[in-house]
Amino acid sequence: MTLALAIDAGLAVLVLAVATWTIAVRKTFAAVVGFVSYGLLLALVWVRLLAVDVALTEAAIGSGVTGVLLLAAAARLRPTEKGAAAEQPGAALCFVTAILSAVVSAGLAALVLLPTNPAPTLAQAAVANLPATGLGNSVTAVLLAYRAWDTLLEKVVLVLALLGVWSLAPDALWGGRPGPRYPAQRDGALVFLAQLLPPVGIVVGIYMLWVGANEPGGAFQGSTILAAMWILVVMAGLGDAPPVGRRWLRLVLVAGPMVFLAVGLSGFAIAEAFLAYPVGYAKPLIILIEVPLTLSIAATLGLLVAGPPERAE
Amino acid sequence: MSAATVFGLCGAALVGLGLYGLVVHSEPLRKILAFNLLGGGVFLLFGVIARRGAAAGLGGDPVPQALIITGIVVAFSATALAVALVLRLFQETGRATLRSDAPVGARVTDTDS
Amino acid sequence: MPPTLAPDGAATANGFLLVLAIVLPVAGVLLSFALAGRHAERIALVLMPAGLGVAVAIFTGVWRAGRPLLYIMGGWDPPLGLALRADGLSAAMLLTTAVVICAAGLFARAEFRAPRPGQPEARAPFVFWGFLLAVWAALNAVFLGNDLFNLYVALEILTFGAVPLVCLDGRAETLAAALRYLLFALLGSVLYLLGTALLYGAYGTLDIVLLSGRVRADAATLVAAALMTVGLLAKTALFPLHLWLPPAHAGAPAAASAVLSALVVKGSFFLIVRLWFDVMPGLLSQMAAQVLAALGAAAILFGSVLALRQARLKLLIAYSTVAQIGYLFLMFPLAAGGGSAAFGSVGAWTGGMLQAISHAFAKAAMFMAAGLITRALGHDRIAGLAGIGRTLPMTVFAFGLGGLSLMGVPPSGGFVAKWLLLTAAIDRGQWWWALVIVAGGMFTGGYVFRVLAPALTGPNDPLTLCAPVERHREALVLALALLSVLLGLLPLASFGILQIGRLNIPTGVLR
Amino acid sequence: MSLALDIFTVVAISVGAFFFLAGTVGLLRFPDALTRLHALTKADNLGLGLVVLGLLPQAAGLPGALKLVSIWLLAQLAGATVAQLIARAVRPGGPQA
Repeated sequence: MTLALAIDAGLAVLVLAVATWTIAVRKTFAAVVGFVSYGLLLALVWVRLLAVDVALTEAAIGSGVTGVLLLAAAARLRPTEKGAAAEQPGAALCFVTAILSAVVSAGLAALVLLPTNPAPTLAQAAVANLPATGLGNSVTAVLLAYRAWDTLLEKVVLVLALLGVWSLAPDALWGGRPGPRYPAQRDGALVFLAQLLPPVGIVVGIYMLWVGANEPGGAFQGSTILAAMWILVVMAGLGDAPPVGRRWLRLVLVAGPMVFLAVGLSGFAIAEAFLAYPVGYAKPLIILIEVPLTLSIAATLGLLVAGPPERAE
Repeated sequence: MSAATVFGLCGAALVGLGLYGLVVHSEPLRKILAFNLLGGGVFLLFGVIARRGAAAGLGGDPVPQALIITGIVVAFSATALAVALVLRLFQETGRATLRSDAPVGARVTDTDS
Repeated sequence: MPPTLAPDGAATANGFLLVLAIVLPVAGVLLSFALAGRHAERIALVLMPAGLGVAVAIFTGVWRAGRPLLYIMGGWDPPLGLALRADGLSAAMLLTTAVVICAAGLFARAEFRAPRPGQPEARAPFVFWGFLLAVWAALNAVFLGNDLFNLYVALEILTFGAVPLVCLDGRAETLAAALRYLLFALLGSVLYLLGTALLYGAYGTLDIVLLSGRVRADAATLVAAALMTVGLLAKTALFPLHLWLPPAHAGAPAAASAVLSALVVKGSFFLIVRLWFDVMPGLLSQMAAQVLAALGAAAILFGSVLALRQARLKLLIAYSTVAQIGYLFLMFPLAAGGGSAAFGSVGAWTGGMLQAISHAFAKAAMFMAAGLITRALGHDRIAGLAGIGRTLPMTVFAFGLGGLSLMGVPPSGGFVAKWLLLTAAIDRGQWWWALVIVAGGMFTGGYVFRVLAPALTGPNDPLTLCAPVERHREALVLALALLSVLLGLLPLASFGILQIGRLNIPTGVLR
Repeated sequence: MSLALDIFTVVAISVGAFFFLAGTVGLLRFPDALTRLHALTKADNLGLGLVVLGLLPQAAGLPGALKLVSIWLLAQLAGATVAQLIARAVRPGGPQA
């Protein structure tokens, strides 16, 4: 038991060290690298906290896709680094902020050390209602049954973020292709990887989605892997991002939320409420929602990384 | 002391670190990084609460775990939008800072966070 | 399933209206995204009357029943599931939002016309209509949400809808303003989320009705409340967290500025009110309330002085928003803690909310008027406004009416709001807030006069305009300004609807 | 039998961990990027390989074992590709192959 605690403490110290380095290091690019390792370490912490679903999400989205996005941005912003480094904040501001941040941390730490006993939980309620959802993974049940409304709204957040990113395009380039065009390399190692990995990745992504009903995994984690495969293909120059005006692309992007909304509305007619599933049909309906959702999320994540349209079609 | 407490303290410290970075850094990309770091700390604190709610044969309360997953996705969306704004600003002005390009009369002071 | 039904009672029969209020604009966003820009405007124009109808139906439903509407999502009762709940305050805010959004939409048609069939999709109209609907959906979700985490998601939709509206024209200044706005908003949401997590850790639920019955004055609750309040203040742009607001609101297109200034900042303010008066009634200490009000007073003075010094009309109006937000926070020390001073607290609370509503109409009218003036003159320099009053009398009249409401001149909604706050301040013996209200009114008069004085003087010959100004757009602006005045003519008792469904309210009657 | 397998697991994972340690020391101590890369890829290959090998007896049935092996293969593939890319990027001629 104490050995496990020592490992946990070591992990916590490592997380803090990497985080401090990320904040303190001078070069932006180095800070982003620090952040990616911070995310991977956090994923380990989630495993230690027995939250494997969260660990998968953290590794895939919190560290993985966010990392790609930030690395690409840091690389493009390199020319500004010198000028920005000259704008050091004043010592007084640093000092006051440090004190305030320390107070917040200390307050939160005190709350951590003074836990409420017994800790309130909805675990029993979540488990007791699992049979009605036909699912085995209670986290998936929270996401797609008990609190499906949250998840539906969060899909809207993703669509809006993409619309927001696109809206930054200059007028003349509207309808063009997002992001830079990566040159096709004929025999690079990346090309090799981009040819070999996607079939495997697609299988793994679909597996993640499927297994999410009963075990850790689900639509998000699966779709992140699909998105990663797509990003890999684009970066190797084997494919190109589609123009943002394409009808089929728009349909792919909203298919998931649309089906989700439609199933939710059908609850008025075939079940007792909005977003309710009729008895016995919960699991098939949840899978009906999750399949297009995975596709839509994958496309949205990939395009969010690609950025606004930058090239005429 | 349990694992949950250790990671709870870690989360508390991460929140402070993230807040510090968010206010002190002047480069927007560094602010975005700090925001993500801060978010990680917040999620961790929430995760500790989930862990402490372990019951009914589960290793943790699934409700906060689901909320954290939603939160991670929302944070990613925010990061994507913010990064796109920074890059666009860089394309327009050749700079990626917020200091000197406020409109006339907006009176930006030193503390732009 | 655990016996967890909200104490208001079971879901109400017309509760499905609450779902429609959010789902209609959400469906609009998704549809216009899928069907491409040509249809975006048409979809919005169809949804506007439908959404207004739903808002009216909810308002009359709450009014008639005299109790809140409740809807349980998916049949899963809180705390495991989520509920939507419309009390009197939500109903009033829903209606205000619907009216302002519809006016902004009709106003914006001239600038964001859909491309003709055969032409390619254009960026600005596609984006504008999408985000207008998104902001509407988000505001409705904020007003109806009954779960603190669900409200977090709603707040994020609000932010993601509002930020791109700021930089719709793609200029460097507006991009910087949008980025600054986004960074403030993100800091705000992460603090809010942290508070939410702590509350869940303490009570095992995030349902507002359930929380209000369980909440205790312990360390975790107070820290959570403080973090959430600071986060929401950053989004509401209360002094000294207002730095992002003026460039953002002044840089957006007129219709978007109107929505941002009139409604979007009220979304986060609404949640502060929910937090302190519904989630944790009685926990707001006089000290904390005095601090909030002091920040409000500072905002009134600081915003007004800066508004007086602006050279550009839209920035002046934006700084006026900073000042008017300050008034909203004067209600906290005056309305906190019911008990013996029940009347004062109900009066101050009503005054604060009425200020939010009347400012919404007045400020929307003023930003749209500024948009018309800018379009007519090709600029918005205050020094160059001479003669505009003769050329666009209806617009300038509407601007003036909005200004009167902000000043608190009777009869106007702003007057009733400020009068209620003023009498509550005197009732409570907190005369210093009365001084702030009076001084703020004089400052407001100063900056409104700074615009009207040049506008109403000048040459007799009509100005040559850069672009014609459509009569119906002028009429829209005037209608909004008149609404903010008409609020002041309603009998005081009709504001009793704001009290319906308040949790743990003092039983006071509005005189 | 199960004791022997457990001992095998402990030994294999310990040796794997040692390789990781050696690789990390190399990463920190070696003079330039190419030699560091060398140290790191060796650690990846052998270290992870041994850890997976050690875990195989503990796997839950054939599917579990297959998953473990595919993790090793995928990590190999990714490690080899990234090492190639980094090596090209630091070569004096620049990133172009």
